[in-house]
Amino acid sequence: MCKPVNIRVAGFGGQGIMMFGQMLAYCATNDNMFSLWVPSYGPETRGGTANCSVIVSTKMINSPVFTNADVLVAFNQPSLEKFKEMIVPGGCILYNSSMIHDPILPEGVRGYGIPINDIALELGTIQVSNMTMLGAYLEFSELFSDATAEKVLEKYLGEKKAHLLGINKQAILRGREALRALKG
Amino acid sequence: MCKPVNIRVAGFGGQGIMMFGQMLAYCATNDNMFSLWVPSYGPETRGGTANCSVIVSTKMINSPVFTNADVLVAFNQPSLEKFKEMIVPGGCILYNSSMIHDPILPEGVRGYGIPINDIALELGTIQVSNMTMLGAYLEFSELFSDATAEKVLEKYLGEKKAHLLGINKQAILRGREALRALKG
Amino acid sequence: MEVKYKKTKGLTDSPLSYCPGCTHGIIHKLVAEVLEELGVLGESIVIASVGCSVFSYRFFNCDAVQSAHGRACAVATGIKRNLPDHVVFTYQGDGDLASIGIAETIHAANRGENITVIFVNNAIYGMTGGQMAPTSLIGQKTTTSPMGRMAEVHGSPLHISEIFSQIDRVAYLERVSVFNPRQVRNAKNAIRKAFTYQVEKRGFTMVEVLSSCPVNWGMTPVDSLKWIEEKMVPVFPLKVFKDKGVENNV
Amino acid sequence: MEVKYKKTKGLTDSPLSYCPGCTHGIIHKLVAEVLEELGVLGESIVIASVGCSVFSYRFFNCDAVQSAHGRACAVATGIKRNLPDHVVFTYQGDGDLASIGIAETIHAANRGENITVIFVNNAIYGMTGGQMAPTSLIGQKTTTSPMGRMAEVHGSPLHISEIFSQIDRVAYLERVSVFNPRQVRNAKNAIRKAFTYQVEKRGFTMVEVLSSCPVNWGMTPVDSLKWIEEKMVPVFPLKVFKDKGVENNV
Amino acid sequence: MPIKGYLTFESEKCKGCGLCVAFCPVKILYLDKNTLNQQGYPIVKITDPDKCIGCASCALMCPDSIITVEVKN
Amino acid sequence: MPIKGYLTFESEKCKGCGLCVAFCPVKILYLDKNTLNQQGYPIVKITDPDKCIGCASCALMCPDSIITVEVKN
Amino acid sequence: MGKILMKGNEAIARAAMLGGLEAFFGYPITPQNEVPEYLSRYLLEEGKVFVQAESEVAAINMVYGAAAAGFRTMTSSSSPGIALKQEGITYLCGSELPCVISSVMRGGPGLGSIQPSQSDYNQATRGGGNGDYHVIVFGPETIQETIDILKEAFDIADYYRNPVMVLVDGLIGQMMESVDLTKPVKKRFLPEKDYAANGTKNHPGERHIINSLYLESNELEHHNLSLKKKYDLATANETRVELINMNDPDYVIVAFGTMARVCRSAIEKLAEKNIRVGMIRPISLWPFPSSVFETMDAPHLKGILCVEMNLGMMLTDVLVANNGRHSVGFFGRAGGVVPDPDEVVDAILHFNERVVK
Amino acid sequence: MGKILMKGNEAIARAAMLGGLEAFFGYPITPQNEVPEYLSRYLLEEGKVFVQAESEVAAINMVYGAAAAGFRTMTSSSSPGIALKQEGITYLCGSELPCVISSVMRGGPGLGSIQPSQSDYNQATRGGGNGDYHVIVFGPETIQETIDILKEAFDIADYYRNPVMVLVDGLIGQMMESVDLTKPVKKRFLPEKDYAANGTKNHPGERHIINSLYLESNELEHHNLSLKKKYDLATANETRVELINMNDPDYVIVAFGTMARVCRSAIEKLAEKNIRVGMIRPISLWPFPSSVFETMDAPHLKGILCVEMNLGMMLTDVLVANNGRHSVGFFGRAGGVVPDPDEVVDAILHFNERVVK
Ligand SMILES: Cc1ncc(C[n+]2csc(CCOP(=O)(O)OP(=O)(O)O)c2C)c(N)n1
Ligand SMILES: Cc1ncc(C[n+]2csc(CCOP(=O)(O)OP(=O)(O)O)c2C)c(N)n1
Ligand code: SF4
Ligand code: SF4
Ligand code: SF4
Ligand code: SF4
Ligand code: SF4
Ligand code: SF4
Ligand SMILES: [Mg+2]
Ligand SMILES: [Mg+2]
Repeated sequence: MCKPVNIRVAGFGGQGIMMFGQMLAYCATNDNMFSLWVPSYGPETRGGTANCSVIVSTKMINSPVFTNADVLVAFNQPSLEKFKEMIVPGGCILYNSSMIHDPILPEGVRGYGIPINDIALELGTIQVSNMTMLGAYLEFSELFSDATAEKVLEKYLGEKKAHLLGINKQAILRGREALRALKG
Repeated sequence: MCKPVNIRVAGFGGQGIMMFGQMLAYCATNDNMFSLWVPSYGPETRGGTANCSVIVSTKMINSPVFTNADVLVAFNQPSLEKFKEMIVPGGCILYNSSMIHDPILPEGVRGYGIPINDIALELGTIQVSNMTMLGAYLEFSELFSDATAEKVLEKYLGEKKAHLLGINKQAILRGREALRALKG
Repeated sequence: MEVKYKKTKGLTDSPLSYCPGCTHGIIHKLVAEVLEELGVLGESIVIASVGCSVFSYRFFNCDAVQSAHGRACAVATGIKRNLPDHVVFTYQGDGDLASIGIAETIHAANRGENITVIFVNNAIYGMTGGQMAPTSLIGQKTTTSPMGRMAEVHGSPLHISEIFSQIDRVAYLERVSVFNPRQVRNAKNAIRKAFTYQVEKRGFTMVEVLSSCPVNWGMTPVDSLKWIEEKMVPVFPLKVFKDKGVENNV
Repeated sequence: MEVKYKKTKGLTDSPLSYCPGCTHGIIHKLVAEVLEELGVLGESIVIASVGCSVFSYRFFNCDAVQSAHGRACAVATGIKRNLPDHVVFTYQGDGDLASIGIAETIHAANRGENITVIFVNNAIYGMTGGQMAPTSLIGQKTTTSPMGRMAEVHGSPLHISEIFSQIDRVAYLERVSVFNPRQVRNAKNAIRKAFTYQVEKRGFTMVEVLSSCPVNWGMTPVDSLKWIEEKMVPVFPLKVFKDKGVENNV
Repeated sequence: MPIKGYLTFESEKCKGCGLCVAFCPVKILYLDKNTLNQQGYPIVKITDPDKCIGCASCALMCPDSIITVEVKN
Repeated sequence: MPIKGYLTFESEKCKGCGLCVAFCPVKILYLDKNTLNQQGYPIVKITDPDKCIGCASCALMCPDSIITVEVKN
Repeated sequence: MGKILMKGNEAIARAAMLGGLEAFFGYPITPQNEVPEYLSRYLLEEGKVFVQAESEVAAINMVYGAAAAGFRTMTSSSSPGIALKQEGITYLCGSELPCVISSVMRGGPGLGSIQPSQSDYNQATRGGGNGDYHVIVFGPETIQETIDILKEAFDIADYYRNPVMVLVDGLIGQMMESVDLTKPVKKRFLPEKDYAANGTKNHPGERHIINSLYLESNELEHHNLSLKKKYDLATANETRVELINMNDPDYVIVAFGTMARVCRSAIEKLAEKNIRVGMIRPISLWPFPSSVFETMDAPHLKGILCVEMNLGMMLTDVLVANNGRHSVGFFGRAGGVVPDPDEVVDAILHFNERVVK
Repeated sequence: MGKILMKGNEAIARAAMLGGLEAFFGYPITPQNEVPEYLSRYLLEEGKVFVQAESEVAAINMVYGAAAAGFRTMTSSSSPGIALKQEGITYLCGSELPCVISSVMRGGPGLGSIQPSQSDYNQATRGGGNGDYHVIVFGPETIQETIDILKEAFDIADYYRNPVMVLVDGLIGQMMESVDLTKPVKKRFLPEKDYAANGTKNHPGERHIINSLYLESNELEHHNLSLKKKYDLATANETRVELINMNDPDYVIVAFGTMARVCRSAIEKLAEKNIRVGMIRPISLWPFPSSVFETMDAPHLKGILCVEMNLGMMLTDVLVANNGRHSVGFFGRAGGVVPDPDEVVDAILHFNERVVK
């Protein structure tokens, strides 16, 4: 990786957007890479939308802001609409195909729809839809190993939520699988 | 008068120092001269001393502060001691000889002692000692006419204190007389 | 068919910015309904304080002034002294009124400013993400009392209405809540009385409303109402603290 | 021969800056005597507020911190939280405490800061030349209420002790005066109790002392004392508002 | 004849908080988790419109004023 | 034998306020308008020292703590 | 009408009334107490609004309310009191509300003293509120000029919908001088206050909202840029300066307020020594009269001496305005000391020792 | 120890604890809430003092008390909250009390927004308190640098007996970055706090008085001059600046904090276009690193571009430091907008349009 990767993540509040982004940043830190996570914050999150951005890089990160993202991870329709234009040509959009149907994507941008709600519900709880998406992203980007993701996840959940580790790991797995299937 | 006259007035709180100074400034305004009155203010007046300065001039007054006064009007001993050194050579000190006995004055400075407490008490109230001193000052300086002083005094006292006009006028007169006697 | 209930004209079309089930919304509409019913919307000015209700300048269908955090009653004073025949009211949270703004509120009350204060006590700083408020309950976990509020460390919940009951020139003062339909109706009556007294120029009026913050309390909206009833009301009893109209006809 | 009365070691040699006959001086020496008698001068810190008593940092024979106008109780909180075994007290006028500093004082009380507040209520802003205070009496002429205080324009005198009586974590609260020798002795007892409670870590203690301002009231010192007795006491009744030592042994 | 109520919801503004549901005395309201509005909230629906007694408790408790209640005798 | 009081004044600090004078039960204190101290205040004096009962009311009321009272039985 | 003798603070109060003051809110603080004291009598007498607020914070927020409702309003205070008003001032600017603030400076920092000072120059011209805003600040040198500016201040405030501050030191507040209250001042066309929150019955169909909150950065930036336009306009139109003795000077003094008066005396004394000293006297401190430094024609100028009753605050503005053209020196006294003309004379005579690196 | 991912605000809190924080007082305000939230848990856990104050005014005065008693103390806030602290800050300076203030800037004026901004540069470096005083202000660009400075800040505050402010924008407060908490920082010799008001039993025979009141002007001036000496010392010793790419640059950018990071990216992009752009990155904002402008060796310099997330505040310091030597331009975005590197690139490409008059 010679250039920092700029990732935008967006969805409804409650879909685990922030956790998704932070997980990526933690993975980078764990692998001794540089990373930077920037949330959108404040009352607008009360309005029901949430978004954050992540930069992952092998060298010092300079500008913490970017106009053009390499990847958009869209958890719902309004987010897709709001951010899809910022993706660079050759970039990519991962979207929640449980909520976004037949999206119109910008020229030159690949799209992968993962039915994360459905997969999560299959696993037993909608709560893990974000980790399903994470799995898909990890598969797509090939940035971090499963070992890294699992280690970080364990830390993230902490003792209190240790019992959720299994289902979250499963979700990551299922996300990977789904993406792999799409990539073909 | 080609140069502004700088006058410093000082004494105990309660001796009517501020009124003395303001009367001079009012007289100047009345006579279409320029004047400027500067009080010392604030808690130090609580300590028991009061002082103010007055500048009277036929032209616009520039600096409102002066280091060297032409005249010091000292109502008590501490004031005399505190301010006598600021009097220019050739300047003059009017002092309350009811409270200041045999003062040592700076070289080249004339002194006139007027027993204003005694005169005021003779008139019936210590309250008019300041106007006694004013009379002396008016006689000394020849700045303002009796008519001016009386007109200003009348305004100053206002309706509420109109009954005090007579005794205050008398005090001014007696002060003039006392100074005249000294000048001899 | 007869309309039994519909959205009041006292509110604008702007969707409320509150979280799902937050009772700020209920209190908003009660105030708005009262203003509509009294026919005073055209002469009303709301002072929107800083808190989740900061956007109330968008919601109440009347003129509005957004004020600095805690200073709503000072702003109201500035307006009302100049427009004595207008209806001037503040809408303030417990952080705004009971913490940073207690001085301005007490002194407006003490001067007898003829204004109405709607005091929304949800025992927390909602807007900023759930910090402890002066009115937080003992044991209540907040982001700045992570082990729960402890009397010895953080002090006890501040009883605003009890304190204001000691101020001579308060004309009307009641603590109400909105945790069920009956309480909502009571609350509306109190709010109506407060505004009526203002119109009658009787002096300072305040209605303290125990309100919910499902998000920062970490409860469902429905459980939040239960929490008000079961936990808050025992600490903050609902009652009329002052009613000059009853005491003596000032 | 036996010394029946002499100046306390709790005061320094610095002459008091108060006007002749101002009872700030009496209150100073009562506090100083109590500190001396309790043997706590070495561990005491006075917070000198802004008012005529600003120079009290020169007068009390202990460490001293001069604080911003109205903020003495916040400053005291900052000190006491770090030095919980020291004796920390504020000395504040009615402008300082009841007007600009009411928020800081209420919240220190509500947090139960284990400090003592000596509240000198002379119904006027002495230091700045006699403006109306929140505690000025109805009809009282001041430089900013030249026609006398009017309830409808200026509000009513603010009853600080009554208000603070509504705060849970206040451990001791009494209003006293110093208008004759008997009252002076009462006042000293109250002050002693307040400091004793602080030493015993019982919580927030406050003594409101009705005091004179001969200069700005425009009266002789002796008439001023009469005015306290005849005009102020009826409005500000002398009594114990709160005593946790009696209520329950906290 | 008992009073009969008719409800209209401005569903796009519904936040799915469930207060109306909780306070309906005849328990005929529910949140449809399968129908999210544009804001992403499940919207409120009515199981048995005939049972509505038009008491307006639901509307009274709705923080977002999205329920209109009409009644017929 | 009645208690007898002896007073000392730190007169330079006296402000002539008269509170001691007003509260002496036997009325033996007065302000001497003819003796001003350095601050310009009339200082307090005692007319009839023998009558002092050493009650210390004067000292108690003196805001400037300038009176010392000693007593002998 | 003839001249009358008036105390500076009372003149501020009276002039504000002549300028149309409708509502005053203040809290006592020396050395400006005569302002509220005067108004508590005379403003009330005219049936207008006077409220002694519980604090400076409350006072500025009452001003905010009165201005929001469309009234001409003012507060007055001194150094630490102005510090407490900073939040309120930035709110007024952010919500584009007009008002007048009278600031009578004393010594600092902290409680400092109550003696006259100019050490609140930064406080007045740079503020301590948050965000990109400016207060229009005037620093008159006489009571007469204070009056003239105050009479105009409400118009200026209304014109720009922005606070206007009149900044004097305690000496101007406390002293008495002969003044003419009737001197005419510039009038300007002022639009209706069509923003005032005074009830929709006064403007049916349109709600008036006073607000400084713009959560979207783009909206806030738009607001900031529109404020900036206003500030640029004020810079173009409201900059005031007096040039004294600027005909081929050896030195130029820059001073305002009381300090400028003292410098006038010094300049006279220096003239006696055949040293030609001119003076740039900023009357508006914000906007600062930078352009006169550019256009200054002074071929024999040896340097510019900035003289202040502080340790060097306006100096920054002088350095920016001078932009390296001439050598700049500084002389100041602090703590409430008003320098004597002789000290200024001395500073010019030893200009080289005064040059700021 | 390895790096950990940390949110800026939490890093501020943790670093303060590592720097010896003993007592924190604050009031909630976005975007710095994680600072008190973190401390309310971890500071209390260590048996130290955390008090959520009733307001920013109360918080800064609690800090005053804690500092007066000799403890290491801090408060944290954001824009309007800092405005409210101005009186307290000037008191701290006047009484020579050390403390640390963390200021996490949002958009203004007034309530403004909660988006990141640098429009409190004036508020921080010029203050809004009264009197001649200075706060030592640092403006770090990364969370790591924020940590390093905070760890040292209490020492610096103690050394100068003066408040030290760490000024970041909301972005630094809200974002997460990998950091190393264990990086060593400079240690300095610190004398005993022999001024602390902690009871005469701790210093028999000598009363300790904390005070900023000096009624006599001469005494106050003496105090002012001794403060000035201290400030001159801080200017000599605490000025910090990073020079980037300053080898014969075509342009020099001056930027601090987040803005400097954005400019680093812009400089890389400009290098691709063969435009050599250097950067002066002030780390201490007061004292401002003026001297590097004097000693700058840039024979081909076409101009200096000051870039800020405001409408031009540090610009004043740049102009003073530049003193007319080079042409100075400005580029800024307001309202909480963080400019993109491309915008800075563009500003350099069109430098001429950016030159300030
Ligand atoms: C001077 C200032 N301090 C702090 C804040 C941050 N702030 C915004 S809202 C708020 C408190 C909100 O709590 P509350 O008043 O109880 O209202 P709620 O949101 O709970 O309805 C605070 C502290 C601010 N905007 N301004
Ligand atoms: C922030 C601030 N506001 C105002 C003042 C001016 N000021 C000094 S003392 C005082 C009030 C004094 O009144 P009070 O507290 O009743 O004390 P007293 O002098 O009557 O004993 C005021 C308003 C100040 N120093 N600081
Ligand atoms: S944060 Fe709490 S108070 Fe604020 S809108 Fe949400 S639920 Fe209501
Ligand atoms: S002004 Fe009043 S309160 Fe102050 S010292 Fe004098 S008499 Fe006492
Ligand atoms: S009107 Fe009453 S019965 Fe009908 S749905 Fe609403 S709450 Fe239920
Ligand atoms: S109360 Fe209102 S917002 Fe809540 S679920 Fe019912 S209809 Fe929707
Ligand atoms: S001790 Fe008692 S009797 Fe003697 S002078 Fe004093 S007051 Fe009078
Ligand atoms: S009470 Fe004290 S100060 Fe007053 S007159 Fe008597 S001795 Fe003097
Ligand atoms: Mg709340
Ligand atoms: Mg008082």
